[in-house]
This record gives sequence, C-alpha cells and structure tokens, in this order.
Amino acid sequence: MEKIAENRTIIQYLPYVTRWDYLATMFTEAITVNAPEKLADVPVPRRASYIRMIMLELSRIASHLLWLGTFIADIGAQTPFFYVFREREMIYDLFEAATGMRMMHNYFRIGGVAADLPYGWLDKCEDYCHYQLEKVDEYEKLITNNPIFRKRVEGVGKITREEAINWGLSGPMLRASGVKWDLRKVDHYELYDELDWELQWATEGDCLARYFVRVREMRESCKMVLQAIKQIPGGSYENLEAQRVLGGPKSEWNSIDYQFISKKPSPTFKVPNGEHYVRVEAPKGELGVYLIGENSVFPWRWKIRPPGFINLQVLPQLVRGMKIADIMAILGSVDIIMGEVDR
Amino acid sequence: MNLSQGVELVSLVVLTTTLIAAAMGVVLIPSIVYSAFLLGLVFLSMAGLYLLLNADFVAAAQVLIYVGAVNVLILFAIMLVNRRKAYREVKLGLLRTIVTAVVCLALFGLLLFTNLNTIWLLTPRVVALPSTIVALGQHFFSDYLLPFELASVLLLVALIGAIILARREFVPDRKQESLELLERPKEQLVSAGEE
Amino acid sequence: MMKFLSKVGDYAKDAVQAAKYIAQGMAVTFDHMQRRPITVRYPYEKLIPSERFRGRIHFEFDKCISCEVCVRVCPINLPVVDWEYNAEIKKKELKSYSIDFGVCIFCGNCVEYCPTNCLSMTEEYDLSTFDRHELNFDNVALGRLPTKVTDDPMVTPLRELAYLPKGVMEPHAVDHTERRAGKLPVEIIESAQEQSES
Amino acid sequence: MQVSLDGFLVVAAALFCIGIYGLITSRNAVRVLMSIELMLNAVNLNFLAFSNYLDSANIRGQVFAVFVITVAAAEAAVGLAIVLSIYRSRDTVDMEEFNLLRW
Amino acid sequence: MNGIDLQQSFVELLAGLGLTPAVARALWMPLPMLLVILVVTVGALASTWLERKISAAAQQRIGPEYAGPFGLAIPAADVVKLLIKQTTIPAQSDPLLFVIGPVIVFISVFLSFLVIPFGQNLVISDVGTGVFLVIAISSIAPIGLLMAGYSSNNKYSLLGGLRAAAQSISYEIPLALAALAVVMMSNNLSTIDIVNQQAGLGILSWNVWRQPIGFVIFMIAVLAECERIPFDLPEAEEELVAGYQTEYSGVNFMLFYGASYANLFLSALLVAILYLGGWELPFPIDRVAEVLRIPESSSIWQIVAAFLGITMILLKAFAFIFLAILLRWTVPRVRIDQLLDLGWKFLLPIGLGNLLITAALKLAFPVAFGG
Repeated sequence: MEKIAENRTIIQYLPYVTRWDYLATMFTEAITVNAPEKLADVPVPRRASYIRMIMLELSRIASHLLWLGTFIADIGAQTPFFYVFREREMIYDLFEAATGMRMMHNYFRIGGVAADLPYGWLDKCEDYCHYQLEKVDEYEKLITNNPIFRKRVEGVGKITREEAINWGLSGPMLRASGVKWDLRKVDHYELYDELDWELQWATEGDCLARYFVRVREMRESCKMVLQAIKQIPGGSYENLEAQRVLGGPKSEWNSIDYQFISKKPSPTFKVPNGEHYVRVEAPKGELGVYLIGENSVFPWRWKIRPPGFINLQVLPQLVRGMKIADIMAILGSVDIIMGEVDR
Repeated sequence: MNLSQGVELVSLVVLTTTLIAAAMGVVLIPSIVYSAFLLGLVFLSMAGLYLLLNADFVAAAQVLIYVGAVNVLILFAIMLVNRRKAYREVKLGLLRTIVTAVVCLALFGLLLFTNLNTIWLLTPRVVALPSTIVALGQHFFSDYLLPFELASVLLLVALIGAIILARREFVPDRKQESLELLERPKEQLVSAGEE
Repeated sequence: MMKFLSKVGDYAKDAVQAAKYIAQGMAVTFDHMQRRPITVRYPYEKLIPSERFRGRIHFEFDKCISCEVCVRVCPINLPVVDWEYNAEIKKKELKSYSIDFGVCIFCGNCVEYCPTNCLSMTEEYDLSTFDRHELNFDNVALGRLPTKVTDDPMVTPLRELAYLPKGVMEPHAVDHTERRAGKLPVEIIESAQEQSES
Repeated sequence: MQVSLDGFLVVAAALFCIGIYGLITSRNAVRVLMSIELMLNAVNLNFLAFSNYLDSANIRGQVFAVFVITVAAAEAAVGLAIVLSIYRSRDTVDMEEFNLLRW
Repeated sequence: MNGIDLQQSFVELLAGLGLTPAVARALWMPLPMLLVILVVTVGALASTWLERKISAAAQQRIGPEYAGPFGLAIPAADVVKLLIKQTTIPAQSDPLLFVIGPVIVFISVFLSFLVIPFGQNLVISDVGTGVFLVIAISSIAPIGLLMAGYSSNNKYSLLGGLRAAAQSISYEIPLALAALAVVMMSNNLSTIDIVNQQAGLGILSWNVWRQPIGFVIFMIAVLAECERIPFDLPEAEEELVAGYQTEYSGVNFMLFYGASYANLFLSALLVAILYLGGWELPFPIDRVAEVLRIPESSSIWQIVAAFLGITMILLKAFAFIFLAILLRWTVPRVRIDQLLDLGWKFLLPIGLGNLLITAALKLAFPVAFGG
C-alpha cells in the first residue's frame, strides 16, 4: 500500500485507502486527505469539517459494532453478531446515500468532502443515533452482566499502564489500561473541540475493560453525532439551499463556512516540499501517516502507522500461560483488521 | 423350546463368542488403542451376559461404571501416555510368552476339569426376582452394611489418592524462550558478502 | 460455622444473580422473536440503490472529447480511449471507448472529473457473467441504460434507511412512493415567507 | 437345551486365563491394568452365575459383584494415576523398565 | 390407572385371525421398535427445524421459508443432502474406528428411548432399572466420541473427543444425583412409576415443585450432556474447528448430527418425565372424566386420554427444547476449566446436598415426599 501511494497522485490513491481498514473506512480516507492538506495548508470549510466529523463518528460506531459482534462470537455467542449487523447496515445505508458506496466511499477530498449531504440525510442520521443509543442499552442488557461472559473476560489479558505505554498501544487498548489519551482531545484536529464530549477510559486493562471502553465510546459517538447535527453550519442541505435562494447571490450563505469543499483539487495536485507526521484517532487506535513530499504529484514517502499492527504485537505477551480459549477472547478484544496489519 | 428360550440361547452364543474374541483381542492386538476399544466391547457383552443371568441392576452398573468410567479412563490414560516408541528387546521374550501361554492353557484345563467334575448344589428351579434392586438394597443396608460403608470409604480414598498421584506437584519452570526472531548478526552478513 | 454459612449464602446469592442476568439476556432474545424480520429476501425484494450509488458506468459517446482526464484520475488508468487526431477539424475524434468492469473498483473518480459529464454512474450492480471477458464493456455496452428496480413487477422495492420518512427505521412497512425525510427547499422558503408575512 | 451354570463357568474360566496371560506378557502398563479388569470381570461372571443358579432367591452373588465393580473402579483410578506418574518420571510405560522400587 | 394396552389388543386381534398367541407376540415385537425409531427421528428432525426457526426469530431473520410450508421440508432436505453426499475418510485416519465411532454414539442415544414412556402403556419396555438404564447407556457415547476423535488423526478432533469425554463423565454425576433424588421420592427407578407418582393433583403434584434445586441441576447437566452452548466445548468452532466432527462428512456426519438432536430430544423427554409430570395434564384427568360422567374404562375415553397424554409430554419436551435453543442463542460459551469447575465444584456438592435434603424431607414429611 505504501509503494502504491508513492506511485499515485492523491486523487488516484484515495479509492485504495479504504482497503487498509475496511471496517473503519472513513478514517483511512481522513488520514489520506489530512496529510497532504496539512502539508499544503489547504483550508477546510467549517461545514465540511462537521460533515467529516459526523462521518468519522458514524464510522467509529460501525467499527465498534462489528468488533462487538466478532468479539462475542469468538467467545461463543452468535446472536449479537446479527444484531450489530442490523445496525451496521443502517450506517452503511446512510453512507451509501451520502457517498454512493457502502464501504469504499471515496468521499473525502483535499479541502473538504466530495459532495454535500443529500436531502433529508441529517434527519435520518438523527433518527439513527437515537435508535442506536437504545440498541446499545439492549446489547448491554444481553451481554454485560452475563455471568458466563464475565467469567470469560474478567481479568483475562491484562495490560498494565506501563506495559501499554511501552508497547506503543493506542486507542481503546491504551485507554482501557488507564491512560487518558485520545488524539481527538490531544491533537485538536477537525472541530472536535466544539463538541461537548468526554473521553472514555478504564483502569483494569483486561478484556472486560476494553469492552466497556468501546461500548461507552459507541454511546459517546452517538451523542457527538447528535450534537454535530445540531451545530452544523447551515443546517441540513435543504435548509442551506433555501437560505441561499432567500438571500440571493450575495448572501452570507455562500461564504466559505457553508461550503462542503474549499476548492476542488485538480487532478495534478502537487504534494509540496516538506515532511510531517499526521495522525487521527481511528476506532482501533492511532492511525498515522508519515508523508514526505518533494513538490511533485506523487508523494516521495508515504509511511502508514496502522493501529492494528502495533496493537497486535502485544498478543504473544498476553497469551503466555493462558488457556487456548482465552486466546480467542484476547485476540477478539485487541480488535485487529488483517488488511491493516499486513497493509 | 419356546421363543424366549431360543432368543436366550442365541444371545448367549453371540455374547460369549464376542466376549472371548474381544478379550483375546485385548491381550493380543499390538495396538493399545484398539485393545482399549475392544475392552469396551468385552464389558458390553459381559453386561449382556449379566442380563441373561437375571441381574439387570448389575448389568446397568456394569455399563455405567466399566464402559462409562473405567474404559473412558483407560482411553484417557492411553491418549496421555501413548508414545509410539518401540520397546527395548528383552532376552528370551518369545520363550516367556510361550511358557505363559502353556501355563495359562493348563490353568484353563484345570478349571475346566474342576468345573465339570463338581456337582453343584443347583436350585431346582431358577426364579428371577421381580426386582433385584429391592433385594440388593436390603442386603446393602442390613447384612452387608459394613462392607458397603467400607466400599464407599475406599472409593473416597481412591479418589483422593488418584488425584494426588496424577496431579503435577510443581509446574516445571522452563526457561522462558525468547520470542524474538533469530537474526544473524550484522558482521556475519557483511563478511558473507565479501566472500 | 457462621463463616461457612455466610460463604454458602454468598454462593447462593451469586448463583441467583447469575440466573437473573442470564434470564435478562434471554428476555432480550425472546423479545426479538416478536419483532419483524429485518432481512431483505433478495430476489423477491430488492433495495433501491441510492441516488448517488456508484454502479456500472454509463458513457455517452457524443459528448466525449477524448481529453483522457478519466484515465489520469483512475487509480489504475483503466478506461481505454481510442482516438485519432482529425486534422481537418483540428479535433480529436473518438473511435472507441471501453472500461473493463472486471477490474474497475467503481471509485467514481472518472465521473467526478469528466469535464463534459459524458460519464455517469448507474444503479446497476449485478454484473455477473460466466466469462470475465464479457465484463469488458465497449462504448456501445456502456451506453446502455440499466433497468430500474421499481419498474420490475416481480420485485418488491424497498428503500434504504436514508430515504425513509422521518422516524421510520424499517423499510418493510413503508411503500416506496411515500415521501422521504426532509423538507424541500421550496417548502422551507414558503414557510419562511408565511412567517414573515404573519 | 437349557443354558446351564457350567457354560457360564467355562466362559469365566477362559476369560480369567486370557486375563492372566495378558497380565504376564504385556509390556505396556496400561494393558496390564486392562488384563486385571478382564480377570475381575471373569470373577464377577462367576459370582453372578452362582447367584443365579445356586442362590436365586437371595442374590448374594450380585451384592458381591457390585462390591467387585466398586473396587475395580477404585483400582482403575489409582492404577492409572500411578501409571501416569510413572510415565511422567520415567517417560515410558514399559513394564520392563520399572525396575526400581522408587521412582 | 391402567391405560390402553396396545400389545394385548394387537395379540387378541391376531389371535382372532387364527394365529397362535406366540406368533402374534413375535409379530408384535418389531412394531414398537420401528415406531420408536420413527418417533425419535421425527422428534430430532423437528428439533433441527425448531433450531433454525427459533434462532432465526431471535436474530430477526426469517429462516427456512420456501421449502415446504414454513420451511418444514428443510430437515428432510438436510437428510437427503447428507445421505447423498460423498463420505470422505481421511487418508491418514483409522478407517475402521472412524466409521464405528459415530455409529456407537448414534446407537447409544437411540437405545435410551427404550425406556421413555409416552403414556401409561406406551413404552417399549418398562424395565425396573428405568432411569438408571438411561444414564448407563448414555455413558457409552463418550467411547464413540473418543473413537471418532482418535481415529480422525487430527489434533483438533482428538482434543474435541477428549473434551467431550471429560465433559460427559463429569456431568453424568450431578445428572445421576439429581435423578436419584427424584427416584428416592418415587421409591422406584421405573420411568412409569416416577410419572405415576406425580399424578393426582395435576400441576401441583409435579416434581418440579418438590425438587426445584434438582430441576435446575438436572437441566444444566442435561445441557452439558447434549453439548449445547453454553457447554458446547467439544465443538467450539473458534477454538477447535469442530472438535471430533471436524473430519466427518456425509452419512457419518449425519449420524453425529442426528445423535446430538436425538439426544436433545431424549433429554427433553427425561426432564418432562422426571420433573414435569410426564404425560399428566396440568389438571387431573380423572376428575374430568368424573365431571363429564364418562366411565374411565370406556375405550373412547382411554384413547382420548392417551392422545392427550402424548400431546402433553411432547409439549413439555418441546418447551424444554425451546428453552435450550433460546439459551443457546443467548449466552456465550464457557471455558473448559470453568465447565469442569462448574460440574465438580458447584453442581456436585449441591446435588449431594439436594439428595440429603430430599432424604430428610422424605423422613420428615412422608406424605408429600413419597413415604
């Protein structure tokens, strides 16, 4: 994937990136556009940034949902898998309506997103978030206090705070071990600071703690999306259009803040000279790209820092001396995507 | 000869043949796993014979304990200790086997002879009890109470003893194997390149 | 003795607790048994692809100016544009155009960057053939329009979540002609004008 | 033809002799235990045959058979545990290798 | 308390046709066996259908739909498919043991149905050792599992077989203890007498009220014996591929599959017989006859009663199967050490305590607990 990136323009490369982590697709696109954006200082309209945040958080929910399903299925309960797919399909329906594809969106662009949200999308997204909050309660009822589940995951696969830091873990793995570290809070990227949200963390460091962190993050993400829907500049698309019509050609509603993209990138967008490291908080942890440009259409170096690959390193230490069945629980709780590990 | 007697005779012949054949298999077949499974067959046909002898409870107990517990236990032990390894040759091994076989045959002849020459004090007419369970229970809790209690104590002792014997007293502390990939030191690579 | 008894009591409490939580879980699954199945019975029911759905690409031969932007933005330079320079009119003359859908990943870059909009995405997604070479569509095949799900009398069309009315989460109970969520801009303007009038 | 006591006794004797043969010739400790089980079964068959033909009203033979089964179960458990622990320390189940009193 | 005696009427019928009673009896012999095989097969197939439908419903799916009404033909299609599928025997396996293994498991399950009564006289053989025989015969199955596990020459199969055997013998003990408490109250091992002892007051006289702890122990142990989630460790897909079934296909696999569902059906029937009053209705049926002024001995009434009885026992059994299926699709799987812990450290002492309490209650209140 890195070598492919170095032989493509960013535009050409964007459709590829959703294959790294095919369950948290929006994040791979976000990092792919963020890196050259930051290097070239491309401004992002506020509305675009909000759309991005909504998409990212929905994608985070989708990723956590699928993690939940496979994790529980690894332990032996098959039914939650079907429930999470039901909700995940809804997220993908929303994605399809906005981007045209369920998984391989190709939606983010340098300086914004490819298209504005369609009519009625925000309404349905709001519906979905309320629905999802209910469903998370239902999962918790089904899973959290189940004594068998508790016995299988409590105290299994413990990572202490120091170990977690030393192994370079990130994301829920790190937060479950008692480190309050979330790049959304740390790096202040996009407009996360404008939302009122709390960082979810736990101190036990076992599989149960990781479960809790992820489930709570799902809830938190739902709330963030709801807030973002309220605060998005211009409101829903139909409202924006109506305001533009009402205000005439010179209205404030045509200003940059209400655009979904600052300037459509040309097919020959040049990655400027310079190098830097950009990261986002993906559902699995810190997803970063180390980018070196030399003022050409192709990046000179495109190094991906995938969270799954680095989180997976800790597995041999965790499974030492455990039972065979625990391997499944631990591996499930690490949440890896092999496309990303072996990118 | 009526129907039930015929059935009885046929089942006796079948069961006996299976029993003896399987028992021969147990001691003669080289594969220990096969002989363990044949042992199960021996126990099962034995239970059949017990049924013919009007002992339904003992037959069920035979199936439950011998087939369900002892045989499974033996199979477990085999799976745990089965290492395909040729045994060391012993001197005069074949001679030993032959002598044992002769002695066993002689013993069998002796028993056969005694058996056929003893006049048994047969009860004139065998009446099967309506329920052997009641009779057994009465025996256990009246005249055989002491052996019964002793047997239960024995079982408990055996249980504890077996656990203690089979338990690993200490986990052997193996040296922690390093999980790093073994790489050749750099110098060697360089020198290999020079050659 | 008391210690032992309290231990037994704790044990019993644990067991009761465990039974309670398992029963709680079973209540959830039991509750699902009386909900309507959410599955789409595919050949008889089909989801209507969204408006922006990126299916098989439609190509209009006459609009194409053979600029080859589609080739340049394609991740693998897939479209084959066969043109010849016609000196008389000083223009490129398109001879044939083809896209191999066995290789295309439907990213939509070509459609997005096409200057004359001669490329567009259709809602056709079931492109299975027995021979992969049949997926190599030439300009004639690319010019064909797909059939719509809603026109097929054999199929019950179902709408995706984003096109359902507000508050409805499940497509089965909704007719596909019912209005979807969101107001039209015209309606917003009208209501705004009414408010300013009143 | 009535099935008689003699038949059962002959079968039991044959089984017993097979058991003895296996007991002596087997090299595998587990097989030795299996041979012992065979012998115990032969004894049991005798008990039940006697109980049926000589004491059918008072089935004392069956009582004994139950005791034998109990003891056999205990014997199998302890015996196999011993075999297992020998195997752990000597790494073999060959009877010929068990030539030390303590291991 | 004497329902219809089918055998007697059959023999009399044939004797009326001019056959000797002995021949008539010999002709009678294979009929109940065939019937039992039929009933068990249909019961097992119905369980597989229920499994599909209930799991589908619990997961908001539809499940089999187009094969027959409500997909009822799916089990038959399953059987046909497995029958005509090629039976592969792995090259490095032990072909003889490989084939015998599933057969042993299958037979041991089907044999147990000999003593399961569907009505007063609707039982193949009312042997004195009844429940004990069921427990004894079901203990043969681990041998078949071990055989299958060993002969597949596959480490997952071997592990699965060993796990199955260990699980099966560990849970037999609490199972037997729970059943023993019931037996103690009815003073008899015979399944028919156990049911008869629960007659009289309708639903109030069922054993489940007198043996609540035993009921729970029995249910857990029976689930473990059937190797169903949460105790399906021998086949835990995520850990052991499919345990001892890994290498099986075609007919051999069908034997395992059929045996596991037949075993579920058997366990459900046992639960119904031991704790839920067998074929007894929730209200005493004799009273109904009295109220309706029908003489209890009239043949029509007896047929109706037998029919109601069969319906009742099947209803109870399928209620248990429903519960088991719902549980399977609700809970995760326990770990093997937790499973053995549960069996030995929890169920066994509680089972023993339950037995002691039952004995004490029996001495204290002989009226209510079968003096």
